[in-house]
Amino acid sequence: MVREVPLLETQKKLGGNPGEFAGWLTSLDYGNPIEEHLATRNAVTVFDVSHMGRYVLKGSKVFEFLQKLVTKDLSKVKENSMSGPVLLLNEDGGIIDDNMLYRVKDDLWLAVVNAPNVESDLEWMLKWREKLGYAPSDVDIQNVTYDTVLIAVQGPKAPEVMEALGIKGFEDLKILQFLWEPEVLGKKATLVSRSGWTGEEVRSHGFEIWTTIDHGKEILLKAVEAGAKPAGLIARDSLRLEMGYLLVGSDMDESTNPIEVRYWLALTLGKTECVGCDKVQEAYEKGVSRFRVGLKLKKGVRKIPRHGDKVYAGNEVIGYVTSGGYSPLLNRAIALAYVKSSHAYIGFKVNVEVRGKLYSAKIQDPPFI
Amino acid sequence: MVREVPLLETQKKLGGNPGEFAGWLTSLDYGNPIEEHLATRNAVTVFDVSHMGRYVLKGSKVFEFLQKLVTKDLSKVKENSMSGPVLLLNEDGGIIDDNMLYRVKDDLWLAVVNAPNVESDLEWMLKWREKLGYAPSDVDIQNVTYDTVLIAVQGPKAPEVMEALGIKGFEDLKILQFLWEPEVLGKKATLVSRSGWTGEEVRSHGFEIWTTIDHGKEILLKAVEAGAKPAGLIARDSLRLEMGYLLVGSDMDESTNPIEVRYWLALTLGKTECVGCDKVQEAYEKGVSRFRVGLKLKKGVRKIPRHGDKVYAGNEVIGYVTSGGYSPLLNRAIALAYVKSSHAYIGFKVNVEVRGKLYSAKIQDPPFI
Amino acid sequence: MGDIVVKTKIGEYLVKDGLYYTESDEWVKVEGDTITMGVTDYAQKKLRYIVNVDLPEPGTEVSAGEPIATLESVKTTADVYTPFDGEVVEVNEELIDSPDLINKDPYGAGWILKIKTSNIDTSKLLTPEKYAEKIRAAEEA
Amino acid sequence: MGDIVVKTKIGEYLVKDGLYYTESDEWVKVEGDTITMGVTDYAQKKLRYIVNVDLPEPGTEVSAGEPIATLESVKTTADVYTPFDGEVVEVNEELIDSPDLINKDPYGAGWILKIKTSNIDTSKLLTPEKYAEKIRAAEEA
Repeated sequence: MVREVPLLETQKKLGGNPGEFAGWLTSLDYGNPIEEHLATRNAVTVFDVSHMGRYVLKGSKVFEFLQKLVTKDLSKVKENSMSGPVLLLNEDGGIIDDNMLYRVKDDLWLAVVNAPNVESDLEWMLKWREKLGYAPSDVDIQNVTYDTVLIAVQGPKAPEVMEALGIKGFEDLKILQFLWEPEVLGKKATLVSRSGWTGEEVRSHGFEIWTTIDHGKEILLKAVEAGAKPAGLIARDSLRLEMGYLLVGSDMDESTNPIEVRYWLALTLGKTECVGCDKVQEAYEKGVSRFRVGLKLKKGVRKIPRHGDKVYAGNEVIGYVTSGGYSPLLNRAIALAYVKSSHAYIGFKVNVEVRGKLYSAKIQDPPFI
Repeated sequence: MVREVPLLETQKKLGGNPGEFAGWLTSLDYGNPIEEHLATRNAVTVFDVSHMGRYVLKGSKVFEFLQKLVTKDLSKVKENSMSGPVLLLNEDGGIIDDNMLYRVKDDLWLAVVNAPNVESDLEWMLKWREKLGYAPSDVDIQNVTYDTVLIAVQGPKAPEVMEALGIKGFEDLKILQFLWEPEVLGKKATLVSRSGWTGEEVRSHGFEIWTTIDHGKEILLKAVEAGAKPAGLIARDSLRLEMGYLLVGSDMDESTNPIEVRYWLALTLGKTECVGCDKVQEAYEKGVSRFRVGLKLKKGVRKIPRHGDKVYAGNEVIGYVTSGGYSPLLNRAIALAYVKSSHAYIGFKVNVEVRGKLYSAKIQDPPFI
Repeated sequence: MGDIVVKTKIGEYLVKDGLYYTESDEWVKVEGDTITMGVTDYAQKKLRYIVNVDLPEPGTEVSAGEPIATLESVKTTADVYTPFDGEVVEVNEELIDSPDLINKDPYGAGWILKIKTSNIDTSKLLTPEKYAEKIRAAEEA
Repeated sequence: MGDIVVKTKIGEYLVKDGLYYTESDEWVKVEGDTITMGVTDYAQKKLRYIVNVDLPEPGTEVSAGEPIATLESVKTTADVYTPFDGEVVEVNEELIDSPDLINKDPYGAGWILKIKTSNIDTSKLLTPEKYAEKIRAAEEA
């Protein structure tokens, strides 16, 4: 079952080439994903990322409930701020998904979840709501994915587009802060945040707008009119890869724990009250047998390591690739991989086998750029 | 037996406070090592580093001989260039010393060795000359440590001092290149190189001058007259620590192998012809149970972890400190440590126990700055 | 006949007249005992942007069904197969620096290589009409 | 008597008149039932530049021979020991921001703390002359 993103027709009008991703039909590129990548780094692009799941959580016990579900201490998340990535774990500490939480008020939080997990994360949350004994009225969870859209404006020139969209106060947003119910093109949107997943939220400027479908259509068209190059999911993938951001399903799943993944950003050390948190602490103290690392191939090498490709130290297989791609900024292939802890030679060279041939690669702690 | 460095009296005239280091009496500071550190980062300092050992190697087989002794492929070292750090290993792959080699010509190389090993490295080289069957005439090794001096001018304003010393052509030196027998203050020196051990050789500018004792005295005085702040070994130690440079005896010794140390800079991967090189390759393929990492304490924390202090993940001891110090640039304590490979949480937090108390520290791959 | 444009729900794919096609989405142009090969518009659109092309050395002997070149795209890696035995006589060197010529002009500047062969058997290949049908079938699956 | 300057091969060390000294290189100034303590010029020169001082809370009960403060220098870490039982009545808060006052003025602005004590026994302490001798002996070893 493939579902079309609500703005697919608008994307096509803008030159989008649709393709399937995680059960959605959406634009994977707009002709040249490398140019879309570079425009994000050097100018400004706009992405329709409505394939991501969106929930609204309301009720007097929402904060307490979420605090019991995710790996980060949410008491440190201020109002009108996002949590940064947080993990949902199974009871063995395996990774179910990484979510982004938005604290509007104590009793009103929003969540963005990964596309493949739109339904399963919700089920999981509902399961835990019951297990933990919360009344649905105290923790009300609505999946608004199919009725809303999420538009990302990314790149150093993003402020010009935000200006053109008539958004007031976006300049004051620090990373992960958001404006609640601001006007965009004269109409109320749900929120505008300083965020993204391209690295531009950290490197320069990246904003995301969460709103209704019709409003989103206007915004997407206006953003392009104001100079943003439309960009698709392939560019989004190469951008996140340059930053070393992890893709659930590819780089991590229920068989990996957050310590192996080195997903420090999503962990509050010592937090024990969430599902699986005890297993994180256990792994942290016990140590792990493998680590996620980055692989940077030699300049000009465009042989792309793909999921499952082997990593070698001399004759020894020391790990395997989980995702790879071409970095336009570095003009070479880069990849994320798991290697044995005993061989996590950050800064040193290993080989990666791509379609039967060995290529020299440097182990690096991402970001790559 | 403590030996005075040849320029000790000159150092004292410049305000030097002598102390012992590795069997030498030399200036450990000139009143305030923190200021000396900062002057190296922000302006220019001059160090008398004559406590380092210096050898001259002559003869038709010198290149071949050295190639069999050290961990880096010397065929890649060009004339008038230094090798960067290279390791002398025992037959088990344990670290005896790190040296710096200078290629003047195929049959004329110089070496700088660490102060504690001035005599022992020489003995080791002579032992191997015999074992490998080289005639002394083909590989002549002279220890010139006691008849020469080494003066290091370090910092972003080092070029001004080099100018004042009347050195021609220093501007064109790239990192690790040297001028052979250039004129300094109108007299011939042995060499002037773009190098140092403070990080300034990489960060901005650092030069070293190898010459005779009397000439060195003039140079030291003139450098100070030209604006260089005299600096001692304590500042030198905090500078190298900020860069994560390793101190033999403290951070590595014959019980450590280069893979554990992560001394990538000193290794040519796959080189097998040197003493101990096979063990390096073996360790590389087999993996290691511990890694050297950096520890960065919280801002403002000045409790200095010292050699032997324990590192913890939760309740688990995961390693120990090999050297620590105060980083004036970061305003906090930093340290080098070994931790179990399974716990080499680069980017994440651990605790370090300093005199019975735990301090939070982030594991980092140096340099710290 | 003329070129065929296969229109599907998610895109349009050009199938050029005067060429033969393979099940593995190559196009083949026959001139005497030499074939010129490339990948189809459909193939390049499925692969998406191509960042690298590995070409064989001219002179290489190749056997029918064997992979003879590799295309590395932002999305995946794909082999190019020869339909006939023969010898590679020329490769498109332009692709080394500009692999995206395959995206820009799959039937023209994006040609991949030429093979000299003694056993051309076009009955093993697809006509434009058959190939267009194949695309339609694949897209509707 | 006056101050003593101990000159050795590698440095000069001031031993101030009117103070008592300890084997562990503290100086002690006695005023009634209160002692003021610091470390000697010799100690600070051996420690070299001091980057951190850990002080006890005023009110802390201390026992003779116990470490009561810690000096962190660029070279090493050293404890300060009290020669007598008593109670810490005052600490030099200036040292928190400027630990190097100990280097700049060990007998003055670099004082460390004051202890109120009921059992002052100066016979357990060294006179300036004895302390100067101790330094000489140590330096010539």
